[in-house]
Amino acid sequence: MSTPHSPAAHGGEEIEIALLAPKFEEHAFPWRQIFGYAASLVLTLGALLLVERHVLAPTALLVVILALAAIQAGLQLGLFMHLRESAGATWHVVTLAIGIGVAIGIVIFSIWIMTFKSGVS
Amino acid sequence: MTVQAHPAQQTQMPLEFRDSHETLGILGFWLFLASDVVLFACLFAVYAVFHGRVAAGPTPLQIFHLGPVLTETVLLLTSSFTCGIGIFMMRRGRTKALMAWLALTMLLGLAFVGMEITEFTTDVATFGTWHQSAFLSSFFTLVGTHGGHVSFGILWAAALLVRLWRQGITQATARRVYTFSLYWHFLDIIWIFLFTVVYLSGKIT
Amino acid sequence: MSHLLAQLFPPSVLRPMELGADASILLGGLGIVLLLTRLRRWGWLWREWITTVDHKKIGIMYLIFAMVGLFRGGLDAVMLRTQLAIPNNTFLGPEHYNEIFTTHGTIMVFFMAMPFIFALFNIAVPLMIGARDVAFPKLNAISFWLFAFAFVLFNMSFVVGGSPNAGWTAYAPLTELRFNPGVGENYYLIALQISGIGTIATGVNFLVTILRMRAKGMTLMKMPLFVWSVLITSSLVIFAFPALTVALALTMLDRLFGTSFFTIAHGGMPMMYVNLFWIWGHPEVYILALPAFGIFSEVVATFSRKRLFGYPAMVGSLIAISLLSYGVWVHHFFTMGAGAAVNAFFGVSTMLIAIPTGVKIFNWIFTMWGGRIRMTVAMLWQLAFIPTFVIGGATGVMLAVVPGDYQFHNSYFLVAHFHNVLIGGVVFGLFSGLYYWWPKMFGYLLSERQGKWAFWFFLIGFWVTFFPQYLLGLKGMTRRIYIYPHGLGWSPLNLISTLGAYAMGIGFVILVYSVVYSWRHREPDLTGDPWDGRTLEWSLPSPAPEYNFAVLPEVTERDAWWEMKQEGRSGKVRAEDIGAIRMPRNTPVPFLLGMSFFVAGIGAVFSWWPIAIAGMLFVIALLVSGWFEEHDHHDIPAEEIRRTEAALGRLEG
Amino acid sequence: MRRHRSRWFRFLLPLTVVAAGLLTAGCGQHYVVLDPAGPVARSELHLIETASVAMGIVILFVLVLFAVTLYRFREKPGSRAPYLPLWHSSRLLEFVLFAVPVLIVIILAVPTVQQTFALDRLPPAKHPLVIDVTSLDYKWLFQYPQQGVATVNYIDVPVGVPVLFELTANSPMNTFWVPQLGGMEYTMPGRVLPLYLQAGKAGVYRGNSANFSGRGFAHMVFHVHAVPEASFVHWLQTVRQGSPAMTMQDYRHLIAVGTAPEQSFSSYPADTFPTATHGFTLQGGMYMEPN
Repeated sequence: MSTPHSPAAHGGEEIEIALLAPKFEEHAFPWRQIFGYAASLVLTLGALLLVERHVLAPTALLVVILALAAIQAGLQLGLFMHLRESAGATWHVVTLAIGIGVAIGIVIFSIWIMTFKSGVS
Repeated sequence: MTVQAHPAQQTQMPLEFRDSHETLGILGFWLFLASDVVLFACLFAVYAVFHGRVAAGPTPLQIFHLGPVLTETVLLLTSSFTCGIGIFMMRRGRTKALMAWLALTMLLGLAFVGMEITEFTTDVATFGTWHQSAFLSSFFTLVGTHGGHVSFGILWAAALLVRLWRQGITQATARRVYTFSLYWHFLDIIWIFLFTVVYLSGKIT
Repeated sequence: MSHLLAQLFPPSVLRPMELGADASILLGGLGIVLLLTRLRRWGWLWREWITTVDHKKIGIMYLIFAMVGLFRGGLDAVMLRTQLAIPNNTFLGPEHYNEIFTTHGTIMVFFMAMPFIFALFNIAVPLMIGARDVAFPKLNAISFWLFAFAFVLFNMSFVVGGSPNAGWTAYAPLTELRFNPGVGENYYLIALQISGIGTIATGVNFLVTILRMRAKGMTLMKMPLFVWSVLITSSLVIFAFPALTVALALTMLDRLFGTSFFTIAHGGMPMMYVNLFWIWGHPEVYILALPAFGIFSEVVATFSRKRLFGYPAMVGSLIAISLLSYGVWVHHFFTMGAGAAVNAFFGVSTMLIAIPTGVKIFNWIFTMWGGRIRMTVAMLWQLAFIPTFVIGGATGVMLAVVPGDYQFHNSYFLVAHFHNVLIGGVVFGLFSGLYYWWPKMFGYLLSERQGKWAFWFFLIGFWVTFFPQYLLGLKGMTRRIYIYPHGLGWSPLNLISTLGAYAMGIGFVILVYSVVYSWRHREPDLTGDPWDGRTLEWSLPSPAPEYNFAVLPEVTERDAWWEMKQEGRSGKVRAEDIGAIRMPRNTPVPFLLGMSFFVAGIGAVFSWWPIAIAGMLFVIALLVSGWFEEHDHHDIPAEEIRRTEAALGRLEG
Repeated sequence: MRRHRSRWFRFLLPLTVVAAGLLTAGCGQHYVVLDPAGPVARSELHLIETASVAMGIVILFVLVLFAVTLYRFREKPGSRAPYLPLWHSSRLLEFVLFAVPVLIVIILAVPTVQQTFALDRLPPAKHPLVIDVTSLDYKWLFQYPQQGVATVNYIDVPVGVPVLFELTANSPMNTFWVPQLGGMEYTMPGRVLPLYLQAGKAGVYRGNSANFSGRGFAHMVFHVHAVPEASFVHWLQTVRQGSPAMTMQDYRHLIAVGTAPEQSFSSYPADTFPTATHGFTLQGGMYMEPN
């Protein structure tokens, strides 16, 4: 035994979800990054234009720009943050998904709770 | 310190994933980010509830100027891109290029923070402090928390540059640069939502 | 100068009771210092404890703090009950009473229950999953020292500056500066913030540990149930605590930096604080309860000599409880007028939690069915838990019935309910775990005889204290009142309740006596497996060596150690399997980091900004130095491990 | 064996004594929550009773099962109970034990949802008496916007008439609670929350706050005098003729920290309660002392 045992990480089973199977491939030229950058610029400017031009009713507009933001966030996660990369287990994806769920819940429920629909009529 | 799991993939795996002990740090950092998502969600919830509570202070329409905010957004988006290129270079083992792109990322971050501080000081000079209203309090806190995160990232990047300069790309430094990149892209995502929820929707209606 | 003195020593800290406590702390502290000097133990303290990154030692240190917290929180409870024993009592004035119930609640939740569960996480989890340490040993030590210094900071409040007095929930706008001048509330905000950072780090640490460091063959569905409960609890921690961080931070901004979040002027909205607080607060209940459920699951199987009944259902219900717990927080403020739709939604979601909880209760009972139940102290706490928790849970469902809650909210019915579940669920579980794992921590058993005395005093005292409080709630008595008049029919019940609290106090005293007695009359447990245990920690000697496992175990079955024993295998290892082991090295950084946060905290509490900034600069300096740290581990040579194992009689042949 | 029994007995004795004590202590008539004096409190009590019965059945069932298990399978020499160390699952049993709680939750959830919505509405075709309630440090201010009078720490209400309380605070939060008339609602600065209650029979009902608001919180007590309509009209006249008018100075005096005796005022300044704000949020709060 030349190398000492690391105190950590000696197995456990790794759960693989087919969809989330790790990928590490990289192109010779940073196409992904360039595409991601261009896409986020387009999406940002697009959202800005939509708002400046008031193309939709306020609520619809809000929904659309939120959707654009979500797409952009997905691009960042996928293209820049190498979301699918990991040493086997895909736990960070599961955890992130729960975190996002909790986050959305907090925002939506807080707004709902604080709008006070109460009233003796 | 060699990897036990996935010996088959060992050769294809990027440096930062080769040592299973180092990968614990990557998973840990993802979990921290997931936790930070909830922190920002709470601040967003506060902002969403408070944005109309302007009391006697200014309204969102009065204080938001999309011009400078758009510049900030582009700065941050670009820094996210340069950071991504940095990782790309790291995976190709090019230390100098990595350091250059990382330094560029840091400078763009600095420019972003500088602009934000300028924006804040002008706002305070024109409209008064965050004491004025719940809206101003939540606005400054939400945006400021993000700015604080970015500032911390700049400090982190500086430390990484020193370490890279001394040691080059090793398993340990690669892992650290990689977690830094996760952090930096994450801040970019938060900013996208800040830009949308705070600034853009402030201009709707 | 006189202004400074008035800030440091307002009248509230100069009351005889406070001065008496100060004197005893001073004397006690002096005694400890003298003792350590006399025994020349300072170096030992520094090397073996303060700079340690060993999860087993960190667990023991958490435990010590938890016990001190239990003592102070319990003393507070006894004083509160003394004041309420008779109508129109003048033992405590209103300010004093308010401060004491605030510290009672805060300490019991943050500085007793939390460190207690973290103690058991640290002591048991790595051993149970067959790991040599947690994923991030240094971070683990940092979490501990942040907690420890936050503990000291919070407990300083009654010595200098004044105690917080707005209840452990610290609802705005009562915490607003205009209604709550002085620094007392700052202690609450800042101490909880500091320990909260450590708590999130602990959550991340144990999640990674459990997800990535299990022994070979230990799939998720072969993990001991306590490990499952820690996994779920840690995920609750990382998603719930940020809400508390935000609630506390915004209140702090309101008080110290003039923002208008929860103020009643300038468009502030106090209810948003309540909302954020309970977004954290309800999952927090399960952060405390789920580990206790995990302990019970281990204890009940061990002392029934039987496999746990319905393992998959137990795991499923843990997950269900944790997910549901994010969606029920409004039941803490049904009466804030959020509307019928909101209330109905959250009322029903709350009731749903009863389903997985009921599943767990039945599974524990059926684990005992067909077993051979041994009445050890650890098992007694488990047995007391079932009826107690069922009743507490049932009153919880009654509180979830929204129109019923309109009548019960903030009454003594509620007080009785949450003590019923928090003591009956959490504290009983922690005591059970304490007795169960004590031999693993220290290598000897606690006195069973005295443990039973403590148990009966505590249990009977518990019911005598809290059953009358349900009735008091129905009689319209509301929580946090320091005085009540004659003629409302509250007096006899209050008196009985107070007597019960004294009995619980006696139970605690017996427990402490028993710990001291058991230590002085200790007989080393050489087997390492005094309970005929089922999980991997019992395959090790007690206490386990620094590296835990000389050779990492391989797991094939759920109750891994039980299976090994069934197959006639021992915990012994072959000398030739032993290799060098890399272990993390001791470091003073966590301690110094805690101290820097403490300095920054003091600065923030008193708004002495230069000190606060200096403290934060130290924090940053220590963090940055950590980024350059490279030699954070040391290698134990195989020969040394062979010697250690041979001395423990654990080498085969 | 004998020693064993005496030990159990030692613990049973104090338990019995305590239980007896509780029963005698419980014989008073002061269970205000269980003694409703109006339709709102009564409907809430009905639900409490339903929940109590359902929960009582659950508790009883679990306790019996628990006791039997414990008695039968405790370790003792010569135990004849079966020992099944590997028995760890039973589909049927687990399904039943899952289904039963589900059923109970459904049984409770349906009336809960119905009642929650029902309590949010006034009974139709009745004109409510409106009382504006402001909690102050540490006293209650009541204003009758339709009648123009105001009181401190007590109110008179006519029997059989629904009362719409509009609740707010000019201090930290409290809750407005008259257990015999119905459940509580928060009083919050910067918001007005509605609460509908009704007295069904004449009497004096104690009301208090359930949310801690500082050093004088224990003294946040008031009384509701439910009287026949004729007496109510008479009382109004007495207050209008015999009591002083509230001035702004009186109001400032009231919002200052301290307790106060019961008082009556024949009129009050208009801007002391946010009228016409019912049901929506007040911008910026209404706390006096502008700064």
